[in-house]
Amino acid sequence: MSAEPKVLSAERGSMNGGTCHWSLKFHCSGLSTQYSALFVLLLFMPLTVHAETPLAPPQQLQVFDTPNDSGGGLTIVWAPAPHDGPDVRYVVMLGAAPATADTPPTLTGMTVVGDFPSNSHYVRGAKTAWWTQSAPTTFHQFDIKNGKGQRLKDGKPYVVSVSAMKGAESMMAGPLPAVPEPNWFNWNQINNLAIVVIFGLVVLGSIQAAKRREIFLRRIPGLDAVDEAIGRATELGKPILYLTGAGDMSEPSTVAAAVILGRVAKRVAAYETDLLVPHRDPIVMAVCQEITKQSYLEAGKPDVFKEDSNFFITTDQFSYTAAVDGIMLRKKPAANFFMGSYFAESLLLTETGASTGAIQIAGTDSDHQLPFFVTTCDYTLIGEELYAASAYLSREPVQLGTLRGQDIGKACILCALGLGTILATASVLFHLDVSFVLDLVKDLK
Amino acid sequence: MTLLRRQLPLLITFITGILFAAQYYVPHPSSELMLTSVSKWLQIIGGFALILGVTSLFHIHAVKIRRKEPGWGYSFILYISMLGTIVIGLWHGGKETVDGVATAFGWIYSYMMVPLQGTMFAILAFFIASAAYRSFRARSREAAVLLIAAVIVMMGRVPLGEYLIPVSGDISQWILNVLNASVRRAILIGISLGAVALSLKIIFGVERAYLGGGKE
Amino acid sequence: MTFAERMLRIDRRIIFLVIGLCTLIPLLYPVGLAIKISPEVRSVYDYIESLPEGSVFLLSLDFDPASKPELYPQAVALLHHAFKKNLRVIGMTLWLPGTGMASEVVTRVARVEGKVNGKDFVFLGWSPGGSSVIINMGQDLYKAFPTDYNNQPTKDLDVLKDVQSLRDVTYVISLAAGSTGIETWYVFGKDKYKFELGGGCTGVIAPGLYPLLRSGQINGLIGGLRGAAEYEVLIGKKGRAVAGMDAQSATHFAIILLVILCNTFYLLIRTPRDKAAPGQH
Amino acid sequence: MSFEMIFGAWVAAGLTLFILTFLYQDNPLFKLAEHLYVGVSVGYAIVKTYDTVVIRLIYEPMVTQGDWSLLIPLAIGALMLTRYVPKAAWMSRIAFAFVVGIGSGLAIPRVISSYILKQIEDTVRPLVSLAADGGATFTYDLLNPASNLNAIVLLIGVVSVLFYFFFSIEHTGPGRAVARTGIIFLMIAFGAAFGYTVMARMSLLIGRLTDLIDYAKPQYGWATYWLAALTIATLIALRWRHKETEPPA
Repeated sequence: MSAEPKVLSAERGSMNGGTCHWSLKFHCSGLSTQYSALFVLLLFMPLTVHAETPLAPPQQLQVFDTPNDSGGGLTIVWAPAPHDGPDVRYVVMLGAAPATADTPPTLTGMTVVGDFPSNSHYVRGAKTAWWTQSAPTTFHQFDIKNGKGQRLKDGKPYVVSVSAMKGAESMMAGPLPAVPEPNWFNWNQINNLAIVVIFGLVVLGSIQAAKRREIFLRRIPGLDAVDEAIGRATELGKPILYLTGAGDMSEPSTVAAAVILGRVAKRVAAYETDLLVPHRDPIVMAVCQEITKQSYLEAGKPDVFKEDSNFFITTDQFSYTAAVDGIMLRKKPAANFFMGSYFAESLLLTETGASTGAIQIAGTDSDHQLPFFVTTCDYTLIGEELYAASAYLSREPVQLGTLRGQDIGKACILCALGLGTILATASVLFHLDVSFVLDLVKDLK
Repeated sequence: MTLLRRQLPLLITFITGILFAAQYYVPHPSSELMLTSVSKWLQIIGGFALILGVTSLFHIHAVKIRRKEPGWGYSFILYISMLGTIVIGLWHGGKETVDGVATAFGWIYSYMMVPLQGTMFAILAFFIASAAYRSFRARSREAAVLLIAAVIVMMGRVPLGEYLIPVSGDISQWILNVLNASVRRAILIGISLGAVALSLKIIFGVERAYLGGGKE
Repeated sequence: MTFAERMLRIDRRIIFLVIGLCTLIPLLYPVGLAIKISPEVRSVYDYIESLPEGSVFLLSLDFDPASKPELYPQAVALLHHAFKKNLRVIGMTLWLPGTGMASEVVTRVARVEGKVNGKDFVFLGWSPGGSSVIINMGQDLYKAFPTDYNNQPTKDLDVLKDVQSLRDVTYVISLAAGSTGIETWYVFGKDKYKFELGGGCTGVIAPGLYPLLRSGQINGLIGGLRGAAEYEVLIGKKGRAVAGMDAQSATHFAIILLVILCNTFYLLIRTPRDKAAPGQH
Repeated sequence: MSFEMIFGAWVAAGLTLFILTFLYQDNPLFKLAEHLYVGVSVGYAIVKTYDTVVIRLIYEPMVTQGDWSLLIPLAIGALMLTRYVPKAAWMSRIAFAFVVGIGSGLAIPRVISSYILKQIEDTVRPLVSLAADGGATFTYDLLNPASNLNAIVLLIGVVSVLFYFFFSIEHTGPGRAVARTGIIFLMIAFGAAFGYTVMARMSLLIGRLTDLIDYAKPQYGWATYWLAALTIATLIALRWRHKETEPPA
């Protein structure tokens, strides 16, 4: 664990040498909302121990810095009690710790930060994984967080108390001190990191394997059509339009679109067809200029390369669309490629393209725009197929191996889905706790 | 020197990639601070990149005007509207309203940008209809399924449809909430594997096409 | 070329014309098709109905001109209702680009209902800070908005008499086109200052807000143009949204009709060769 | 009504109609509106970039708060401009490397969190529910997305579509059946999303048309009518001239 929680258990004795177990009886009913003032008042009232009531102070109370957080949080856990039920409430109070360690903490100046029925707020209900839980799952857990008028300062000591209340009766444990602190690692997300590492190794491993032997690749119709489209443009002596989408260079789909542009440009160069690549993002434009230049070089046609084939229009969504539609209507490209991420402009582009009779090939990971591409383009690369496209076009071992790695990843996810469903069903049928497995595939923060 | 040219960009990608992947796992405020400041950095770099873009735009249209290509007059209009907006915008310090009163820059926004944008967007209403007419044909089983689902959901969304076929509202809710959700989920999982694999390859320098270097 | 073939290759401009007319005609001459009122819209209406005269009603118009088609009619309907019930109306916005439009709608509806600025209603305008504006208003409304949109000091306004902070507001409705809106008002406002909260939103973000409705975090939700139309029906003032719903019905059915027609023509000309041809995928 | 509002209404109505002529065919009015739009939007972007980047992100923090760490992005940004100097052009790659590296790094854990783990978490559900008496029961209410029947449908959908995306195995035998199911699911989802979007798109058109109807009112000087007449006349004139100049086929 990143930071050993500073635990001071009520069982092990608190600062003033003993736990304060107070049982209080009060006869005024209208006060229930004004806890803080009330408790100050109660300090001066005679305390009587109530023996016959089953109400007991919270046991095994622990207060510590909330682990795996960015600071400003305290976590309180305590054992469940036999009296837990809808009519018993737990009240959590927070206050600043006394200036010197010798002074016993008092209830003066403490405020109520939590008030809830005693059959709620359990460790198992808190959104943490089993490997970061600091108490058994049946224990109560309450987190004091920043926000809602509450400001906990990191590094500053606080005291926290928890009382069980039933009607007018109250039993308190604490106050116990603790210091909120920020942590350097979120252990709840270790499963995420593990997936990154394992998947990374799988991908690198399958790339190595692909360098040694051939890997089968199923047919992707849209990609077979790329050559056909370029060929037709050459025959008709018309240009080819290639769009890289709305994303910037930090989006993987844009990178994929740029990589595919490289493959397409290489073939276009071989045929000496005109290429038009209007852009919305200047950085993507600059990168694509480099890529196109390189492709023409590799195709042995550096002399036909035009710097202007990649050009910038505007960053604005719809004026870009208007301009590209204008290009489609005036230059009548024979083939339109739409790769990368798209928003509402997708249909405005593809419908105009369809009206000019161009062959249209789309590839996007914007799932919300897929319906429009599928209905208006001749071929559509759906989702992950966009990422498969560069492998398909290049047949390089590195790309093929990556695809293989992705397939292995999908197989693992399918297994996780199957196994998870079986376990979840079993847990209902046989009343089992399967969180030790299911937590592994949970997105915990 | 060539080593520097080739390896330095790859090294930078590696370091920044690892650093910002690791940032996710660190809840400490300083990691949050790193993220916010680097997002500001990226905005600044994007600002410089805009110079590249505008230069390209200027160049393309300057060529058109110089060569008196067909439609060069429009390039002229583009220049004037761009320069006009810049001058007026800078004059008002980039503010659309000052003390609740719209500036000339605000006027350009409300009476030019907004209607132009809104109308381009609204053209979708026409295109969605013509796209439906062209492609919703029962050419195959898949196409038939697509068309039926679309018609049911369309029925379920308007009063007249609910009036004619009362159950269409419920069916379209079910299709959207269950069937559509499952497909979206599967697509998202597939995409993310592709995106993560690509990002990993970039960080480890296996994929370097984006540098335009090819197999240099 | 047979008739069916010709119809399949129909000039798409004819389709455009059909869609254009199907939208324009109902807007000019609304029919007012019966609209089923959904419970989430009714609960907003019922809550406003139940408010006593002079209660403080805050309408936050958190959208920009891009979402005007859907949210503007909602604002009009809600304002009509609130003014009819003689509530004290406070208008404001958390979205800077929407300020002018928000001010326009509040003053326009108020004029129609014969209400006086400063006495029956006020438009506070926009203040920077997003969610922190709500927190500031919860502490002291006059610190968050020292003056209203017309630069009148808010302290002197009749409409804000006895209103110190959000705690004195009875009902808040946020008309939201995005994430700064209903959720923000819930998290930073309702949770703490204990007013009742309702919402209105664009059709696109509505599905994401239903969880809030189910858990009671908002007491009602007006979704998209459809929601606005339902509200217009409830207050008995059929306006743009109802006309818009007629247009919606007309265009939807025009499209469905077109699809049916094109399939009929398609089946007519389909030859065995075509049958064997695979679909797109 | 103020002059700028009336003038604004005329400009807005005119530009709206000019863009709509695009539905008829490409014509000078659309070209005019298109180029005006591109020009204004680039100008707007430049002004906004100046305001946010130059003033708020660079000038204010550096000069008033002395935050000199901003020299780093300034330098990286400047590297991008080396593209204009052929000898130093390679240095612009450093800037690309920086941007792409950050993007890739940021993407990996976040994508896994929200698109893989979160999606698996939501798909893994028990296929039976806990009954009131503590036993197991099967809920089959289709309208409740959380019912057991829907959990099964959801699982079938996710598995079959995910299977469709396998690239390195041939879709034959039982695999073919699964992939076909996946395609059917895909098509239903696409159809539904298409149908769902129709409403939102129609609202946009309704919004534009209500604006045009507003501008047709006398207080705006019947702007829409005059401009619509002008637009149609121009289109007819253009058509006529086009016929004149075009040689007979």
